[in-house]
Amino acid sequence: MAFFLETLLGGLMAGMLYSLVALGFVLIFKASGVFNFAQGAMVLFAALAMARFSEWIPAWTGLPYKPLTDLLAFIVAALIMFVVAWLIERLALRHLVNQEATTLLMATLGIAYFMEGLGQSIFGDSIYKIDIGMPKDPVFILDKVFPGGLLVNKEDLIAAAIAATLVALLSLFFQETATGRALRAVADDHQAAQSIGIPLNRIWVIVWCVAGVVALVAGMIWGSKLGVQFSLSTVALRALPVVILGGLTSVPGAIVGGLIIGVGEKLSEVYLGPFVGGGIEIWFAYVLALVFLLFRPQGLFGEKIIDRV
Amino acid sequence: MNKKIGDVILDVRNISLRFGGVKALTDISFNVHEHEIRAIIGPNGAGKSSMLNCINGVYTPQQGTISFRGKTFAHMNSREVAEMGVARTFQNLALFKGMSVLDNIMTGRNLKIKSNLLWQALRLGPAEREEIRHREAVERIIDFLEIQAYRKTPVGQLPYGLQKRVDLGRALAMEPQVLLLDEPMAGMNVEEKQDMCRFVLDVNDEFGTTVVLIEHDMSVVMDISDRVVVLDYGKKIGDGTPDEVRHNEDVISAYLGTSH
Amino acid sequence: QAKEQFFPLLSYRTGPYAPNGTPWANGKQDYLKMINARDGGINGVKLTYEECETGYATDRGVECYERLKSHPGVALFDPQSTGITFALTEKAPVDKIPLITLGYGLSISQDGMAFKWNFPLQGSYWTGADIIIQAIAKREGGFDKLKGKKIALVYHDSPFGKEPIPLLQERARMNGFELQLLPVTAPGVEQKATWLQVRQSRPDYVMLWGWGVMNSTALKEAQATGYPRDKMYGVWWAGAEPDVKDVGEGAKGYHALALNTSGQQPKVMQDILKYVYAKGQGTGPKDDVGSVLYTRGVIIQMLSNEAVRTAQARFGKGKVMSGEQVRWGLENLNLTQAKLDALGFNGVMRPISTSCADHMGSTAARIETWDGKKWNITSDYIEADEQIIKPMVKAGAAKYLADKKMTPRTPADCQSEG
Amino acid sequence: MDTPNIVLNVNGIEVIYNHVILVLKGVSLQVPQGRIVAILGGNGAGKTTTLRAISNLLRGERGEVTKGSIELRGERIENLSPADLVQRGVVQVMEGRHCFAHLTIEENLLTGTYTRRDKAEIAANLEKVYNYFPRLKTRRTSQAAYTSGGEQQMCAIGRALMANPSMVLLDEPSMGLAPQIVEEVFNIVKDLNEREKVTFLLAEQNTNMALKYADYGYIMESGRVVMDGAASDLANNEDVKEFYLGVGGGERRSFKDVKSYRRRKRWLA
Amino acid sequence: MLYRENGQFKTTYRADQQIFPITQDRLFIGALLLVAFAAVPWLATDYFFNAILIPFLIFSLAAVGVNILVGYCGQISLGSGAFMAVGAYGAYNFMVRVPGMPLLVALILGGLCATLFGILFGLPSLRVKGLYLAVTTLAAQFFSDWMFLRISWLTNDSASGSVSVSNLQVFGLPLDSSLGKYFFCLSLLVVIALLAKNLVRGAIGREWMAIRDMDVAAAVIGIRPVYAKLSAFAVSSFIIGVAGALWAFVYLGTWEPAAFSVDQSFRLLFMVIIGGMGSIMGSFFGAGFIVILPIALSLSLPVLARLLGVSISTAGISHAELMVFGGLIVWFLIVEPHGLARLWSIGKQKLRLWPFPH
Ligand SMILES: Nc1ncnc2c1ncn2[C@@H]1O[C@H](COP(=O)(O)OP(=O)(O)OP(=O)(O)O)[C@@H](O)[C@H]1O
Ligand SMILES: Nc1ncnc2c1ncn2[C@@H]1O[C@H](COP(=O)(O)OP(=O)(O)OP(=O)(O)O)[C@@H](O)[C@H]1O
Ligand SMILES: [Mg+2]
Ligand SMILES: [Mg+2]
Repeated sequence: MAFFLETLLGGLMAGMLYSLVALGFVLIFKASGVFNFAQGAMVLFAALAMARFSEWIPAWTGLPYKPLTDLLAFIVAALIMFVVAWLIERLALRHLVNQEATTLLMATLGIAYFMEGLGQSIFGDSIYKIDIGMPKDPVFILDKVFPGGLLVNKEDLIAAAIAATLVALLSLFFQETATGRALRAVADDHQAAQSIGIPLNRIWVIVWCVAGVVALVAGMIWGSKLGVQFSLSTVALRALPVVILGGLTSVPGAIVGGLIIGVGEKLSEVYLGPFVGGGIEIWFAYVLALVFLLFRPQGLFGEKIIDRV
Repeated sequence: MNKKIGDVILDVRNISLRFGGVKALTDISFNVHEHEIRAIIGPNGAGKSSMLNCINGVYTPQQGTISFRGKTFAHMNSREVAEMGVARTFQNLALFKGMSVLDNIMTGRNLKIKSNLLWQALRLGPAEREEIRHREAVERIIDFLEIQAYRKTPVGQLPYGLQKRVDLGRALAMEPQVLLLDEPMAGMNVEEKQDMCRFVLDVNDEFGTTVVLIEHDMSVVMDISDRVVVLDYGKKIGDGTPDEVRHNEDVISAYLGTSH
Repeated sequence: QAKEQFFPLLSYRTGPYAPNGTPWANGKQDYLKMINARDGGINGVKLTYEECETGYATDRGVECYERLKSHPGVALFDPQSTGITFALTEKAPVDKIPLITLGYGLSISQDGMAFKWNFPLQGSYWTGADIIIQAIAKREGGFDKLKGKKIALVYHDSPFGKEPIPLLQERARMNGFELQLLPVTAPGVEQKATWLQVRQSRPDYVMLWGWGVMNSTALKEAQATGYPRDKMYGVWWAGAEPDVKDVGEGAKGYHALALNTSGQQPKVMQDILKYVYAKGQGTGPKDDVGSVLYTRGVIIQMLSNEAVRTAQARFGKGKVMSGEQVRWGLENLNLTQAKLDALGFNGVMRPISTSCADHMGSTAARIETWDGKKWNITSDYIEADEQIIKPMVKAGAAKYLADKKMTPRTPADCQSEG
Repeated sequence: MDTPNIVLNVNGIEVIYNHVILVLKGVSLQVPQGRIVAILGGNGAGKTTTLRAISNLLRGERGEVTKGSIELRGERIENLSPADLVQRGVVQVMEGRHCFAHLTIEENLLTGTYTRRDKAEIAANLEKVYNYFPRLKTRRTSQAAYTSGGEQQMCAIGRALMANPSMVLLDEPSMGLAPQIVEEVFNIVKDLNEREKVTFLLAEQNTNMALKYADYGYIMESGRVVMDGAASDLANNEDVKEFYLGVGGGERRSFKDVKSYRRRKRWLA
Repeated sequence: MLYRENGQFKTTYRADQQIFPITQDRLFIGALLLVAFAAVPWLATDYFFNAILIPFLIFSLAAVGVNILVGYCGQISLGSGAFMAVGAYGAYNFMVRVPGMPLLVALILGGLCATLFGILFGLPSLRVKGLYLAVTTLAAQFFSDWMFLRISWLTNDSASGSVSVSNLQVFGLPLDSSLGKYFFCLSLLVVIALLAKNLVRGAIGREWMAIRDMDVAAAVIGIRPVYAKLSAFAVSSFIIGVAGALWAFVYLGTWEPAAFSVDQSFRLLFMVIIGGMGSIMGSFFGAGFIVILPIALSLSLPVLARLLGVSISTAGISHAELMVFGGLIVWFLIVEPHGLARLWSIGKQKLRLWPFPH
């Protein structure tokens, strides 16, 4: 029982971490109809920037106080992500207004390559460390109830709290503000949005900036877990089932999807895995998402896919 | 006029259709005789397109039945309807955007193609002959609609009016017994409407195709249709010959206004 | 034509394994540069090289191989990846170019009678696994103490990670311990479930058979689930700085196999610093010189060079060797301690001597332990158990030959190589 | 015709789609302040293309203006973004409705106020549009994709009006609308034109209506302007009567008798 | 006025329905085939065959398969790597388990295995659409990765999960020279591409495109979405499966599941989108672009750097390669979102108008 609960908890935490990455996908999709495959690369890029500046800033300025230099590094990294967002809009998206979803998807893949190359040539391709003082050692709760207690991870708890906060903020933003409405309009029809005066260019820069910051937060947390290095970009692949299960257009869906996928894949690996040789969690996550989609093709909270004649 | 109006070919009985709280159709009944041109008119959102969608199997009405040549269905599946010989055009153009005019119209003949996948891959003998046979039929339609010049143009690049013609061509390629037309003349000027009317009348005359027509241009409706159904917010408020409808008080107040 | 011996360098400086691939590739390149600068090559034959980026992908590796294999004076290939090794194993015999796979590749290719062109120098996964079990047994106080113990293998879910399994199963049968297999999907960024299982089944030891990000993630998860790091033993591909550096203190006590030492003290490293870095020609950052994987790269290149030197001694000093001749050199390596010292590798590695039948040359490794800041060697050399490995290699090689409908080399073939 | 200020001056523009398809071959037209100008012409004449060129929506269709100039109140606007134009008060109602499918009718209308900040003004505008089109009010909470064709058309027009434009480009506003709504739309146009001095440029197939309400008309054929003149003059032109109004030779001919001999248009000679 | 269709009147529909109705096109293709079959073997070096031409041919074949599904039927798939793997391991099993199994038959059987797998993972497409479907096809990808690692029966109980084939023969001739492999792949490609072209311009091809463009309208004219989608999955995965088997047998020789990883799926999708969705010709362009460009970059960037006198580290060059590759993808999409094939046809259209610009 204790072990089941631990697995469950572990799954929930892992799920929250996925949601953090998934959020970036949802944000851009919801606001521009672009399925941004570069999200993984953005996470990597942002984390690299953060990791390197948190080394460089103390070296350059001699500031001793670590939280302060970390904060500075975060700010610099965020600014860099703004520049990246601006460049992506200027150089790529602007010229691809009103193109089909596949074309845009492809373009984001090109952007992903570019950013992987650029990130590693600016910031280096070794393993770097982000140490924002997240506690690494386990804590045991409820040791009265269960022998040995229940293992939880403080680091995961903090990460989950950050993810939840971000989601809450972004949900609010999308819900009723005029800009949120405009973003959804853009996702539906680029041309019509332009025709009524929504400045696509500016909107896209804003959205990509926000996505950049979300990527930075995700990169910071995942980076402090995994170390900052190329493989960080592959966490995107683990976040994809979360995105579609929750619905491509739903911010809260990213959280719920994350929780379901996290719990589902951990339970399956732990309880089913041993019978089939293990290593099933990744495809199980996708199959789980697929099963949900068979019942709701637009994901749990996604907007209904409209086909009408 | 020496057209022979035949028996009832399509009989719609007590159809009701709701979407959540919206009552798109409420207890609608009407019939269509063979060879006639039957118009459906009514204000925007009256449920005209929904009616066609029900006949077509795109929507499933909550109540009511539809009979086709005496066979009665509660719900029809699109393919069955197509196999029975019902074709239609769409209000919001539903052409296959990535394909050429020729290919679009050729899809209309897909039901009639018999050769299997392997033969099609080899494209030898019978498969090729079959393809050519259908091509000839489609070329006749292209000639008839006077769109020869655009045969190989992707339909997405055609102006709106020509797209409507291709839509009609695709429906005609099915050699339908009943043709459902959803606002075929919207977005056309008088000259083009005349063309379109000519196509519809020719099909009706020469092949005896029954036509169900939705149209907002009253002069067209009054001129070419044999009988008219009038819908208003999901209810039927009139049914009869153009002249009867024109003088129906309900219809005038709900739809025609005073100027007609 | 200039006298140049050419070394194609397959490497990966991009992709998920770049942090590990880069120092390895740097070591090889720096050693070549150093030999050219210090000795003017091998007996006057200049050493040239070209690097080709594989990104750890098999198909790109094959393309690199095809591109570089017909370069004049090509000596040998070091594919730097298990997958590429597999693909090249089919091609090398046709092109008559030897492959060296130091510490990786197919374990059965140790058998030179079956695998004429493959050289898993210094160790294979089977020897590695065996050494770890021995080390654990020693710690427990004898093989009989292993009975009833539980050892988990947390492995990279790929041929690389699966290679040791047959040996471990054999060992488990012999020594009566229980083997738990826990695969981790590549690249290994998510291991929560794996470590929950470890926590549940509480194995006495965990063997870590990972590469790249999988290693550091495993250590962090071990920390997060409270599994004692000093009960963890990693293969030599899980025992370099990138694997532990950013875990830092959290990995304290973790053990791994060591094929070589690390550090800048050995003479060869000093020479590299002096002849290459001091002139600003270093391939990577100076601080990385002497790191574990860097040192391994240097060793690989040194062994390649020595194979050429050995071949030259037989086929003509100062000549450019063909692939076949280098192969002979690889098969007749004899690096005694004295020779290693002379080469500047004192204490770095074990003497090695190969033969026609044995393409590995040395089956010993030590254990190193991470103290939170650096790796320390904490054991003597442990020899893998011939008794177990030999029959397995023989059987495996025989099956391989049978599947391919090939016959083994004859002893005459060993002699007649010219 | 006395010429008040020209707001919009299109000067010999050429438009090419996809780098190869030449569609407009030198189109010039002027729209005076506070007037209603109609562009008439058959299918494929290039009306939509002209409007897209003016509102700078060509790029998304992979078209470009290669020659000529477009001036709004004396300012060249070819390089402005569509949003800039809306800022300057020019709004287009696109052909084919283009409502935002996932947004409700009301949200659709509200997106139209993106450039407006004044809350009271927005509320008033919304009220105004609901007054014009009561049908929209009853369907305000439905997603646009699930409303009927005509409702979507009303929504598209209403959305443009929400921006309080000074000039509206209307592409086939009457398409798919029931007769009394068509009349209503044109009344709205007239009303806005007279009371709020909004300028209109409309491409329209319903020539009858267009000429009745417009001040001036241009007739396009295959990418060129072939005729222009005051609306009343055009309405009396024999060709226009025959081909656009369907009343050639005096009285309206029934659509039933269309198989008669077809006369060639004079300007195609 | 070199390239004109004017004056070439077709007197029969048969003539009009040829694959290449324009004489110049026919000549061009004929010349291309002549070059491929006769001239290239004389000119190409071993490296060219092994590292460029053979991968190009095999990926072209796979891209044709992916294009049928993605480009023609509109079902975006990221599971193509899995279909390749199933083809490869399927053919492998027939090879090693059935004595005397001819290579060609094994390839076809491998393709059929992929077909079954494709249909199975195509079933969700009946309900799930668009990007949702694209992501769920990754299930096929990760499942196959796992399956071939875990189910040792499929790899003939090879301990490590890597398998190999050798002594390949076609009609009794050994398939060991680069030239032989080249001809083998080329012939298979030409035949399959021709069959695929026939399919896509025939009735079933129109059904696929109809489903892609507007599925509700397609249903109304009597096209069964189930049949159209599943047949696209079947045909496409068959072709991809054969390509996968070729990739394993002819190019790699020995392989592990990672040879068909998710990267391969992405690469195939790239090829189709960059080359041109819904164009068989585009598959070739796309394969050329994706196979050849990275190689060309890795060959030319160091030279370029030397010419410019900048010294970039080897790692720097690898990163620059990534950046240039990514940049070029975006640039091509901006120039022509419909892919290289569309660029090609615009080029032809210009040639047709030549010397007039429009
Ligand atoms: N995106 C496009 N790509 C290529 N050609 C196009 C494109 N859009 C329009 N065209 C071509 O431009 C010409 C003019 O089209 P346009 O839509 O401007 O006509 P229109 O006058 O608005 O016609 P309608 O009354 O039918 O709407 C047509 O021949 C059409 O084929
Ligand atoms: N799929 C649907 N979901 C929800 N409501 C729908 C759906 N289809 C139609 N409706 C509603 O049903 C009503 C009737 O629509 P329909 O399209 O049949 O009207 P119509 O008579 O064709 O009008 P128009 O002349 O404007 O085309 C409308 O109010 C519409 O919003
Ligand atoms: Mg309708
Ligand atoms: Mg138009």
